[in-house]
Amino acid sequence: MERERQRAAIEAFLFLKEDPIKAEKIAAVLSLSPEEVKTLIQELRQELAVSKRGIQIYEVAGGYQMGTLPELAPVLERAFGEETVGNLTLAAMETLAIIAYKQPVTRIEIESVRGVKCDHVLENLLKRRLIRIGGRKEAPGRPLLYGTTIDFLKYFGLKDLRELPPLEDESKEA
Amino acid sequence: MERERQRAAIEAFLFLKEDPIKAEKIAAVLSLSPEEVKTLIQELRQELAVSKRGIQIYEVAGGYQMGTLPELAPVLERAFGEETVGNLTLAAMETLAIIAYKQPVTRIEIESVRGVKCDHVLENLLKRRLIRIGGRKEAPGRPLLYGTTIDFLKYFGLKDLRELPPLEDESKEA
Amino acid sequence: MKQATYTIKLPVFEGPFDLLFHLIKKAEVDIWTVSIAEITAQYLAYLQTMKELNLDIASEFLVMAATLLRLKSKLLLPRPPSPESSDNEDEIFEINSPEELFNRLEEYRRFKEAALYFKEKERQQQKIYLRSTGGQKMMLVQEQQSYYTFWEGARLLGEIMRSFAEAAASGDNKPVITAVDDFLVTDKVEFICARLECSARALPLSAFISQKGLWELIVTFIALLELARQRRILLLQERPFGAILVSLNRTDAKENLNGT
Repeated sequence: MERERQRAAIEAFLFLKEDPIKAEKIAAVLSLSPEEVKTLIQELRQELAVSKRGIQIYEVAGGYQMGTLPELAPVLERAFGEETVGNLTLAAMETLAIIAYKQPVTRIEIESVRGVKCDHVLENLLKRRLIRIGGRKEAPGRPLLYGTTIDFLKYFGLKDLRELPPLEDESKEA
Repeated sequence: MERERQRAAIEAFLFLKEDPIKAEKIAAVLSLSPEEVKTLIQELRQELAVSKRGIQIYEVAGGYQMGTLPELAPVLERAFGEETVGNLTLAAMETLAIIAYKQPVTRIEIESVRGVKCDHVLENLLKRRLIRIGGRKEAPGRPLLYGTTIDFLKYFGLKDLRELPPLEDESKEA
Repeated sequence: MKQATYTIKLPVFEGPFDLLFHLIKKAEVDIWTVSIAEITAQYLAYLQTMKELNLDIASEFLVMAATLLRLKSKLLLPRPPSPESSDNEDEIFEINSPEELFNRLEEYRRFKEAALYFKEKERQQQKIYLRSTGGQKMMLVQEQQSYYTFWEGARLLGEIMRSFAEAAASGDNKPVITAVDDFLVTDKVEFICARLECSARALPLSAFISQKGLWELIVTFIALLELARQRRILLLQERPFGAILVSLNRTDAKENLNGT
C-alpha cells in the first residue's frame, strides 16, 4: 500500500474510533511498524495543525484521537447547545482531584480531605465512568478503593497520569 | 469570522454530527447564508475528494455527512470486522423499489405488482426503518399506505427521491 | 412455521411473476410475442420439477399456473366483446387477458430492474463507513420498531417506568414525600387530556409533572397507565430506550371509551 493510502487509512481509523487508538494497533492492521505509523500520524497532525483544520489529531491516554479545533469551541457549543454533556460541578472536580493524586484512595480519606460527605459525588463520578473501584483496602471494614479511569484522561485530554501538574504543596516540600 | 475559520467550523460540525446535517442548519449557527455554506462545503468536498483523504463528505438525504473513502473498505473491514447485518434480500429490494416509485402505496398494490404476498417483507422493512406507514388510503377497508424514510435515503446514499433514475417505461412514455 | 417453508428450493424466484419472467427470458422471446401456451407449458414443467412441494408457499405458484391455463383456454375460444369481470381486485392473480398478463409482467420487470439499481447502490454505500456506527458499516438499526404502544408488550413496562422516573427526576428537585394528597387520579386524567388536547404533537412525560412531590408523581403515573389502558392515549417511542412521548389516541377514542 502506498504512503498516501496508508495515511488515508490512518485518518479513516481515527475518524471511526471514538476512543484513543494506539499506534501499535493501527500498525498491526496496516502491516506497518509502530514507528512508521507514528511518523505518518505526526505528519498528519502537523498538517492539520498548521492549516488549522476543523478536525485535529490529539495524543490522549497513550493513543491518538480525533477531535475538533479548540478555537471552534464557542461556535460548536452554540450549535450543539444542551446536547453537550453537562460540566462537572465544583464538588466533583475537588473529589476527582483528590482521587487523581491520592489513588487508590478510600471514601473516608477523600471525605477527610474535603471535610464533607462524598457518597453522592462518588456515585456520580462512577456513573460517568471518570472513576472506578479498584479493590478493597486491607484495613478494618475493608473499605473500597477508588481510582481514575481512561475516560478521566480523555475527559481532561491527558496523555497519562504523569502529565498531572505537581500538587502545590508537594512541590514546595521537594 | 474569516473564511478559513468558517470552513474549519463546518468541518468540525460534520465531524461531530452523526446524521446528515442540512446546509440551512449550519448556516443558521455560523450566521451565513445557506448558499455560502453550500459553496464552502463544495470546496471542502472537492479538496477531500481530489487528495483522496481518508475522510470524505457525502451528500445524503438532503444534507451532508462525513464518511470514509470507499477505497479503504477492505482495510477498514479487516480492522473493524465483517458487517453483522445482512444485506437486503432481492424480495426486499423489489418491494422497496415499488414503494419508492409509487409511494404512497398500499400493500395490495405492491403485491399485485410483485405477484406475491409481501406482509413479511414489509414487516422487515418497517423494522429496519427503511419504510414507514404514512397514513391510510381513503378506500374500502382504509388500507395502510407505505412510503420510504430518511433512513432509506441514507441506506442507499441518495440525496433525495428525485435522484432515483426514471423507471424505464416511464421515460419511454414521456 | 415460516422458517420451515424455506426448506424447499422455491425462493430462488421471488414469486410467480419472477419465475414467469425467467421463463420468458429463457425462451428468449419478446414479451409481446411469446406464446402464452409456451410459457404455460414451461411453467407447468417447472412445477413438476418441484418434487417436495410445500403447498403453503407453492399455492401462489399454483394459482398462477391455473391463471395461465385459463388464459390459454380463453385463447382457444373467440373472445367476448367486453371482458367485464375484474371488479373484485383483491385477487392478486385475477388476470383476464394475455395483454393484462403481459402488462403486469412488464410492470414487474421495470421494478425488478429498479431493484438491481438499489442493489448496486447498497453495494457502493456499504463501502463507506460512518462514525456514528463506531466503525461498523452504515445502518445498523436492525430491529428497530418505529413505535411501541403500551399493549405491545408488558416487557416494555419496565422501560416506560424507568423513563418516567428519569423524566421526573430531571430538574434538580428530588421527589419529596408530602402528607397532603392534593392530587386525585381523576383530576390528573383530566389535566393530561386537556394538555394533550391543545397540543398538536406528542408530549414528553415530563410535560405532565410539575415537580411538586412524590405523590403527584405516583398519581401521574397511574393516570397515564389508566389512560393507556383505556386506549385514550398512545405511548410512542421512536427507538428503544428513546424518550417516551404521549399523544391522544385520536383515531378510535370513542370506541375505546365504551371499551372498558
